[in-house]
Amino acid sequence: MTDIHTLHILNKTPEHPRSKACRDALRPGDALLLIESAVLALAAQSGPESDVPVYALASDIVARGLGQCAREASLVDFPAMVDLTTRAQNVISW
Amino acid sequence: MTDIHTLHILNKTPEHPRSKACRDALRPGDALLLIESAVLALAAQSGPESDVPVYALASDIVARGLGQCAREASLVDFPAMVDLTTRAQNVISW
Amino acid sequence: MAANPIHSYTLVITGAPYSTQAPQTALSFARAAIAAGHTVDRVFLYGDGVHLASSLCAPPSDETHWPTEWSIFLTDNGIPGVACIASALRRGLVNESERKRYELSASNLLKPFIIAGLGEWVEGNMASSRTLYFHAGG
Amino acid sequence: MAANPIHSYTLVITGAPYSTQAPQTALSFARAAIAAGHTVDRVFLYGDGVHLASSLCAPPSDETHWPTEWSIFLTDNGIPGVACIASALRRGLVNESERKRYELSASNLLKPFIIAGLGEWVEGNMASSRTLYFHAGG
Amino acid sequence: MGTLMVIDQPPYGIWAGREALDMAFSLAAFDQPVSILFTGAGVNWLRTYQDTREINQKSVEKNLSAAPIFGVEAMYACARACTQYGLGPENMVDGVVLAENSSELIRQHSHTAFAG
Amino acid sequence: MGTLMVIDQPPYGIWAGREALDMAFSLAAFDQPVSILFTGAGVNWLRTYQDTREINQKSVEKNLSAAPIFGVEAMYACARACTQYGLGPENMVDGVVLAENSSELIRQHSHTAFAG
Repeated sequence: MTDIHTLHILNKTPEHPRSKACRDALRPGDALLLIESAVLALAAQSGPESDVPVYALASDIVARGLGQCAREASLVDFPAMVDLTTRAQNVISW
Repeated sequence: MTDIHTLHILNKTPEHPRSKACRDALRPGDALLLIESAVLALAAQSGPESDVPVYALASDIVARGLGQCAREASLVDFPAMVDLTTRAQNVISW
Repeated sequence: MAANPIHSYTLVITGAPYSTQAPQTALSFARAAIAAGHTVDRVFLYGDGVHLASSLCAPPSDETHWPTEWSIFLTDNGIPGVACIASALRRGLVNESERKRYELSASNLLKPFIIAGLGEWVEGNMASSRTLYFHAGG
Repeated sequence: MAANPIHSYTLVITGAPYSTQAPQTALSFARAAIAAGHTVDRVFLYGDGVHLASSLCAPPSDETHWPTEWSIFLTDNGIPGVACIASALRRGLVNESERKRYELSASNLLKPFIIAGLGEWVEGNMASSRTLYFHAGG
Repeated sequence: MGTLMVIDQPPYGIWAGREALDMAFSLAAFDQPVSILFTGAGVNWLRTYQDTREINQKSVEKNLSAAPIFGVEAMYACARACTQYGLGPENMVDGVVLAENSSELIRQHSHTAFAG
Repeated sequence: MGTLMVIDQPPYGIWAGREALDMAFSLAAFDQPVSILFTGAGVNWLRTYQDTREINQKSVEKNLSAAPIFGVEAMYACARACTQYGLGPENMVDGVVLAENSSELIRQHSHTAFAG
């Protein structure tokens, strides 16, 4: 059932040094979940082009007025976030 | 007596976004004082080449084992830091 | 969802309420995990996260009271909430026995939180199938 | 140094002890300012900085007790220490009158700190010749 | 030329930006000249259609719209940061002045302060 | 392959790196396999001749030297970050392994954790 190798949960803005480290760590088979301030990456020019599936917490997107920018990510609610953590072999909170 | 226009006090690592904003804000007549984590800039490759005088808190440098790297800055103690703030027309804590 | 195996979680919160979003994200996650039939073995507060266990927060009445929300959730679901003792003592969060030991004027640990060592985190790591961290953003 | 004009300072601390170096840098600065003949009009704690005014911190005995150090310094020099009321109430720092108003179990404000509004910061800005901020690093 | 409060922290994920707004409003309430500069991730405070109900925080969008009424002299947004975050007239709250050179703006104020 | 504690915060200016070390030592004390990766500004924890008396904090240099004795399996330092901060064999505490590829290291561990 663990079809995701590592689920990377990122909660920091694209400017934060740890965001870059997170992007560097993505590998085929992984997934990226943007929460809190990290959803701002969807509005940023240097958006999250990535070879892995990108998810983003809908509540954080709506709070920041980013509904229209969210095309590059699959929006998830908390039940779906829980589901993602069960599907991943490892979870890293950046 | 205010021979410094703006004294910029920086306490963040070179990776921190605010460090770059601080560097961008430096103008002739200003001075830069590195304290706390900002003294690590003296060890970094992309060191603080700058057109303005650079000062650094000696206690923070010694704590971080950076005694040998400190050639690019004038080391100051707290009395000298106080003196710098009196010589500046404006002080910005980044 | 029913086909999924049941998981057990240890949740670690290192961000303080009213400084970071960590406690609120963690609470929404914990509620969803329970609702999906999973278990939360324990919640471990570390670093600035220990402030979530303060009994003395008084936010404006139109803002969510995160310590109270967490307290109710933990109590209703019988989940242990543990504040790291080293983080807590440095940051001014004490229970009755620490109050006496350090001769302090009061205690301020919110029920049902308890104060214990990092061993609780290590044990959670081993016992739970997933350990999740909720850090300060920024 | 004697030729320098005398300055008055308002110091604003926004970083918490045992999370940031801000309170310790600010204290060394304040001591040096006083030693040089300047005055410190007041110290204003804002945001996470309010934790410096907790009476319940119990760091290990071989670590500096920053709230106590600050308390002694303020008292010895007759300097007002003010914690912002909005920051303090959210973060679980209350005096006796707030304890009563919000029906809390205890108060934890360290002497000689008082709790007051942002007006104290505004007034400091106007009255002092220099306002300095001590933020979280990182 | 008064105080420039600088907000470079993103909205809602951390509290420091909100507390910087409170500082600006407080200066204005005491009739002190104050402007606000949004820069870096902080420009995201200025986006329209913020709906914070599901994260259980108060939206600041209305506060920002009311800033001139409360006596805040100007709200500036770093033009480069707006470009970076895809903010333009169509999705930004009213009354914001784009600042092509934030450093120059800082230089024009006698006090510059961050909230954390 | 056990837990990898990642320390990317600078020493002494903020507490999170110190608290990450405590987490690593705690895992080791309970006989759990743990290694530490220093990266970004965190590599500066590894510099020799740290003298923290004047900032009134405890130095961690001795703790780090004792890490193998306490059961920490390995201490890695991101090679790129070491270059960036001018750290080499001549000014780094003993027993550190340079990691050319931090991401690969993360992949080799079953748990990766930050302290904050």
